[in-house]
Amino acid sequence: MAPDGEVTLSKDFIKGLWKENPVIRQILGMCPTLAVTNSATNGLAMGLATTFVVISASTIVSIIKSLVPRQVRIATYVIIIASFVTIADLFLAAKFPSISKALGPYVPLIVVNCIILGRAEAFASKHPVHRAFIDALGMGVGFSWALILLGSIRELLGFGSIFGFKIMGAWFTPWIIMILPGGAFITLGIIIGLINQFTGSRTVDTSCH
Amino acid sequence: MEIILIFISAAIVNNFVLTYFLGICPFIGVSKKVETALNMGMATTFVMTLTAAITWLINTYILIKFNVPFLEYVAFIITIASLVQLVEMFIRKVSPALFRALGIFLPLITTNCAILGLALFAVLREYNFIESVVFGLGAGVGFTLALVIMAGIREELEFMDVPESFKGAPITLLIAGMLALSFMGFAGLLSV
Amino acid sequence: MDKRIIKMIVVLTATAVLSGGILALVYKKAEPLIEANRLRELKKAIFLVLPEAKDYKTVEKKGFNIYIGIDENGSQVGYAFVATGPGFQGKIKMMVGLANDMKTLTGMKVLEQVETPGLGNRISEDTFQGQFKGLSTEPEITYVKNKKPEKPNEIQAITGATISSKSVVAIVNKELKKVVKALKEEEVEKTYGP
Amino acid sequence: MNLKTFKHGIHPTYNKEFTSGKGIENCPVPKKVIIPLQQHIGRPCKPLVKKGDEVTEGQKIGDVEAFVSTPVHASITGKVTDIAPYPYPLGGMVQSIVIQRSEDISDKTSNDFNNKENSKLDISSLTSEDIRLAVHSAGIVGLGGAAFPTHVKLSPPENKEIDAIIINGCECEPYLTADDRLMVEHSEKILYGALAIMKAVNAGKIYIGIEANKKDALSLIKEKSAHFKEIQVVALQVKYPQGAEKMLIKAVLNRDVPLGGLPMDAGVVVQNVGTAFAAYNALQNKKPLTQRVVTVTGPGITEPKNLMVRIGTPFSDVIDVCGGIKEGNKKVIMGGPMMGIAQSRLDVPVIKGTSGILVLMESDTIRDFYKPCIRCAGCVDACPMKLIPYRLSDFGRFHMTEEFKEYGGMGCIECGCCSFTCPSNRPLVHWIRIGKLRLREAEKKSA
Amino acid sequence: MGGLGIFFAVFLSIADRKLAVKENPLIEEALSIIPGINCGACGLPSCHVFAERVVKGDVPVNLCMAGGKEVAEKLSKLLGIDTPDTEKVLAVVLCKGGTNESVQNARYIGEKTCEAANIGGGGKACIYGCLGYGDCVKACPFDAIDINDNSIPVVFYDTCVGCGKCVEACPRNIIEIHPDDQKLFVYCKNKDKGAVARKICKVACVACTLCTKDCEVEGGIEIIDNLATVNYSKCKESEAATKRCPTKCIYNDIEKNNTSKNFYVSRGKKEAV
Amino acid sequence: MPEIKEKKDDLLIVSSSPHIHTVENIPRIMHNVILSLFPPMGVSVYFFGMNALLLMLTSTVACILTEYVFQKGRKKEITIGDGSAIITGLLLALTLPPAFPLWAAALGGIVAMSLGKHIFGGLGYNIFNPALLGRAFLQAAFPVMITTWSAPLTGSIPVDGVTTATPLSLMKFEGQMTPYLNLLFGNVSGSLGETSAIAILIGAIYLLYKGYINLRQPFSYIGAIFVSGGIFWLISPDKYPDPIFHILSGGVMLGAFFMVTDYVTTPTTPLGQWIFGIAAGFLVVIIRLFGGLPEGVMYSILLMNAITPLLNRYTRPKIFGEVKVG
Repeated sequence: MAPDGEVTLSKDFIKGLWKENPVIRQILGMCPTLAVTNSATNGLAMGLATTFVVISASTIVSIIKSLVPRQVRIATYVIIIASFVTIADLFLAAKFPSISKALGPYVPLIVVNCIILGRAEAFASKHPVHRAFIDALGMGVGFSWALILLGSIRELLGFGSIFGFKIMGAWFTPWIIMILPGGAFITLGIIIGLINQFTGSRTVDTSCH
Repeated sequence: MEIILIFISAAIVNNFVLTYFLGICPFIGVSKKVETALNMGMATTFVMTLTAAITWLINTYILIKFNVPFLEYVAFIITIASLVQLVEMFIRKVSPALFRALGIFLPLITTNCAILGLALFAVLREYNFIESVVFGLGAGVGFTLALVIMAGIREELEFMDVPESFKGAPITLLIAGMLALSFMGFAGLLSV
Repeated sequence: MDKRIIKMIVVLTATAVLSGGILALVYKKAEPLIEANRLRELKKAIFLVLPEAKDYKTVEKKGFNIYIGIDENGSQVGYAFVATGPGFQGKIKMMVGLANDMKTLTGMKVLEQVETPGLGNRISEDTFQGQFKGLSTEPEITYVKNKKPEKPNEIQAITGATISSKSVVAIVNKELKKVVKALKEEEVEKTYGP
Repeated sequence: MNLKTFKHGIHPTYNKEFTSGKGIENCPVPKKVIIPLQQHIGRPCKPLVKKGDEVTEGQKIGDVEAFVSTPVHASITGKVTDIAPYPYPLGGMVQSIVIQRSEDISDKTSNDFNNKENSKLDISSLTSEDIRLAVHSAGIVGLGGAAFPTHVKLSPPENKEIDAIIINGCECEPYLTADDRLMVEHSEKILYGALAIMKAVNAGKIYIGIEANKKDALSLIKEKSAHFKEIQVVALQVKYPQGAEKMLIKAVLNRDVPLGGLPMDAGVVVQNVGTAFAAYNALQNKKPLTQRVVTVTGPGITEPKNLMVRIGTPFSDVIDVCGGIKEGNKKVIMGGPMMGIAQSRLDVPVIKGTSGILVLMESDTIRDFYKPCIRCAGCVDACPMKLIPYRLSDFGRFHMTEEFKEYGGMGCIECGCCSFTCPSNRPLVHWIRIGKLRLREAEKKSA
Repeated sequence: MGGLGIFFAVFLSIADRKLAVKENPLIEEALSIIPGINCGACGLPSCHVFAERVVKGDVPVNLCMAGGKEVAEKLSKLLGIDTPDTEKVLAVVLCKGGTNESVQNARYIGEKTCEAANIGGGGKACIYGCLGYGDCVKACPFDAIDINDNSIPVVFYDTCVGCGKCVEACPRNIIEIHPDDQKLFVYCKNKDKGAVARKICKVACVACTLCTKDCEVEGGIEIIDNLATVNYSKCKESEAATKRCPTKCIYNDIEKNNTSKNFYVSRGKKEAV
Repeated sequence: MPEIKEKKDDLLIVSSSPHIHTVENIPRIMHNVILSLFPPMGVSVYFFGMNALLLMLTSTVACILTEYVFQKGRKKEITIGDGSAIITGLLLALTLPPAFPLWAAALGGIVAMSLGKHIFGGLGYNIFNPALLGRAFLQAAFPVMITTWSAPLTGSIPVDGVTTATPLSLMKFEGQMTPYLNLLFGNVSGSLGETSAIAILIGAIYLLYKGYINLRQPFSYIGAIFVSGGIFWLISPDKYPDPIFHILSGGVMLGAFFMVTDYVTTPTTPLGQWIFGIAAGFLVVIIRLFGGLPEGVMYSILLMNAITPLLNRYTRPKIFGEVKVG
């Protein structure tokens, strides 16, 4: 059973990275994905914040799953998630005020990020703690890399830099649209479309449940 | 005058979906048919207006009074979740027909970030009660507008020859981007 | 009430109380830090618009928080205040520094703005903000386009972002008037006070 | 001259010059006729003869079993050689009676249908019941192409008051000249036939609608009808589909036939000039409908002609009379180029609804490719029913029956204006037909 | 602050008690059992609706055509009810008159779908036979049918679940759904008289009545409208009846054995039977 | 055994009616539109010189290449010959400032064709006017470049090789009017093809004469601008420009005859076309007078493009003989 368990764990982790990537495959958590990714740094920060919340929430949910009656399941989860989001928010404001300012009201909106409730509901509430943890980690990392990718592309074209480092020379005229809402939608649309094109798969039409 | 400006600003100029990226999930998920989009939009508008009112009350009379601002998120999300369920129950009781039309969308609204976003924005902008409600209404109308326009376009997509890999979410995102580009025409409309 | 419902209430209450408690703890730890961050930002901005100031004190007048800059000798070097108003796309918030004579600006720094990136948001750039240093406030500040300013009360607008530039000027003018009025009244009170 | 017309419609190239100047000739009597037992809208007939029977011209060989049905008659004298399903110009196979010509009859047997002598018909002595009966037993159907039993049109329900008759002399389909020639050569007979029809439904007024490009017919009919005060000749704009019932009524009387309704719902009965002519023959000469004028024309025909053809004559015989078909890929169409039906074989018989046999070369009929719709709205501006053809066609194509119904797809009269006008060459009518079929199936299923 | 927590807790529990979450976890499980391709063969709008209704007991567990017997068993196990007998059903294409066998009367120009061609005149002399434009292929949600080189559809019996989408799509009604145990088929739908049918297609039923005589069961095959018709209530298979057919249009259990998808693909679209 | 006819050429052709077809086809329409664009193109070269020509060439070539790449990649028929890509390229160039960098114009062409057209499936499927979408993209991406106008080579404004303001921004930011005659002939600064009202009218009259466009949309569009602009002018003649200035300045003329009349992206029903024109015209005036930008033609048309599907849906004409039941 032991080797099997390991296989399952790594699978739990890997699937969030690619096969069930929340952004690219499941089109979940779109608000932060689009709103904060005008730079790679912001994408990273949002990714980390979300990863923190999803891991904490999933773990706690998995621990207390047998205690919670079904009827108040969602409500309890929501409280737990909101609490962790508050913690993350306070932490950012205390330690990284500039990032906190850049992410603005999108940090609290992690509460309604479907990924978190979705993982708590669909996975953590049904599986043991270690698996829930790994699953959440996978999802968080998957979410983060998608955000960083999006943020990098937008930052590169919009400012000529990535993570604040100038990449493009002086000849480069920044495409301001990439930092605007329109650019966010278009870039993500193209990324998902191209990934589908090359992997020959299609995005599942989902919406938050 | 201020009130009208808040309304137009929330509905058109600073459209929640197209400039703040709020409510993207339902925007992508429930915009396949104009009729459903309209119903969803109306349900959301209703909940938004109600939320704006109630969260204002909670913020002013509980959070600020007891000096517990850190409970803001917890309080708001629970308020919204309960509100949606109450509305659902209420509609089911009062008008079964309306429930059939709107009911299926109600659970979706809970996790609509536009609603929580609305509550947070209203606090952030220090709106008073009336302003909050108008802001909620405007945001709801703006959400409905974007949703219905998108649904109209997506109905047309049925007949189109979109590349296979761009069908579904990618093309919807691209259209949203184009809509956002078009809505940029309204930029600066209210500040001159 | 059957057992299930009791259990429900107990679980929910416990969760809420627990989360409330934890949050309160975290908040207690974080709050001073956040407040310190805020003050540091504020101080940085004040010192930026009042370059000679080494310290400041806050006075409240007619609903305004006015920061009075003090140099190392303890003498007053000028006033700083926060001016807020509508820009092209949303609120613009800036710190404005005013010399003791209340007729010259000692500096301006944009604190918050959501202007178009790459265009309107260039109001935060030093080339634009720097123009306000030493700007005469009488007569009203105005802006010119596509040419160098000639008069002491003129600034050059950013190409392609006339409205943002215009908004900044308008906000400064409007708020300045209010602040100066408030300060003058204060002086009157000081001199002929009861 | 202020010509009347309807809204929308198209202006195709008419190409009537192939046959417009050519008088109606008698088609030689064929060696064999195939007479389908259903040549009309409604129930098929029941054969009255059996294999081996001798029949004479004009003898009733198939009788009705229902009200909406008309009898069929032998068009030549001879022997019944087969009663079996035979190919039918409207598609598929239909139970038909095959008659082999008697040996004692020559090709050139006189054809009194084409008798130019004008004898007057005494209408005053006839009752409306007489007229209806005569029309019915003569097997007359609408000769414009739809082949709706005429006696049914002449028997409106009690609650429907008919105040006007419109005689349709538009012949708006390109190429066809059968009605035109009939009007020129038999104007008086048509007028008497029209008067009889008017009497049958107790209407007070006859309007004869003729498109302005048929100048001879127009002036002749005007002149001949001058002394009938109840007859008014209306010159109409040259436009397709001017001859469609609803459009004709709109143009002549400015009345709208309700959607899904019949002309009688607007108080009108519309009859083709050919029908009026047939009615005259039935009343005056007691002749059943065994012959009709057929325009044999088109770029693929060696010698285009207007012919008086016996019902049941195979297309190949008729075409041979006109010198045969030219070499090359071609399309043989029964009827006009807009609404006619392409034939897959030439052994199909001429039936009562055959107004023309049109042979187009492949180059005249470009239809093999289509491009995306560019929403030029040309079809919207062409549709005489004011539908949205480009959208309806998509609904039809993608089987969206509910939307098809909502957009009024059943109102389509399949006139072909939209397909004709489409710059992307899209087969709009074809797709709308699919939609109609699907909708009918769906409704049948749910009923 | 703790009080606030209690307030919310009580408020929520009251609210929650009044509107207890109604989503039955069974539905989710049922949903994971059924194939979930939303084919609609069950007549319900989506697999989710089916899951809901089946859990409620509104619809029988064997309604899911795509899932077949296996799913029905799993579902009934889940719901704790007996499995009703589900027969495996399959689609059968009842025409073999492809381009090699049947006479072409005319050249059809226009939209290349069976549905359009059927209205537009087709071109094939046989007005009952397969048009060969593959509407059934497009309709099949399982990729279990394809048009072979002879312009006749081939069903892959290892993939077909008998959902009946192809039957709906075929404008000439030559595809039928039959239970697995029915083996004897007349692969023709032509109702023309023998002499006519013979002229237009090599493999048309000419109503010669030989099969009716050879069939072991009296009345197992009848000639109806010039067409041999198997009476399945009496006869499900008969090798003898197929032996003397002059046009070879009646077969007993030949297709199902050799038409698997792999077989077909390996033969490179050549005629599979 | 029946004989199987092998020679298909002998067979008669069957197809669904109608059997004849108009001579019009897509390339013919498109080529005529290109022809009608010659007057504004000529005027722009006259006033703005070689760079105007290069701009048109660049964006057109970019459009054609993009179309080719997409159609090749999707294994579809290559339809460059039908001229629609050329029209998009030309229209895009005609809305750009004369001194616009060529590489950016090429980028605009690529965006116009890929995002504006081929992502939806190509000709006939796009929701937004591709040229305008490309332009909106450029406007959002390079707001400074696209609002940097050079003066015409000949004309009333003295040539000093530096940038000047367009009549609209002169009006909006400086309160200066430009003489009508200059607006008519085009010796003012502005986008390549927008400056000369007369040249555009010549092209438009050709299209009207040929029957490829109808007057509903241009008329309602210009009419709505005239009326709503006039109302504001009457309210405050000092603050707002007069309606004739509105019509002659900026992209109104080009938009009215070449973009509001675009087949694909505007309504197909007569009522829808009227509403489209009126609403777009109204939006132009609102954006010009109250918005942050001096010009609103592009955004007005794009916004109305977005609701065109809804307009088509809700403005179906009454079917002949249809009785509307309440």
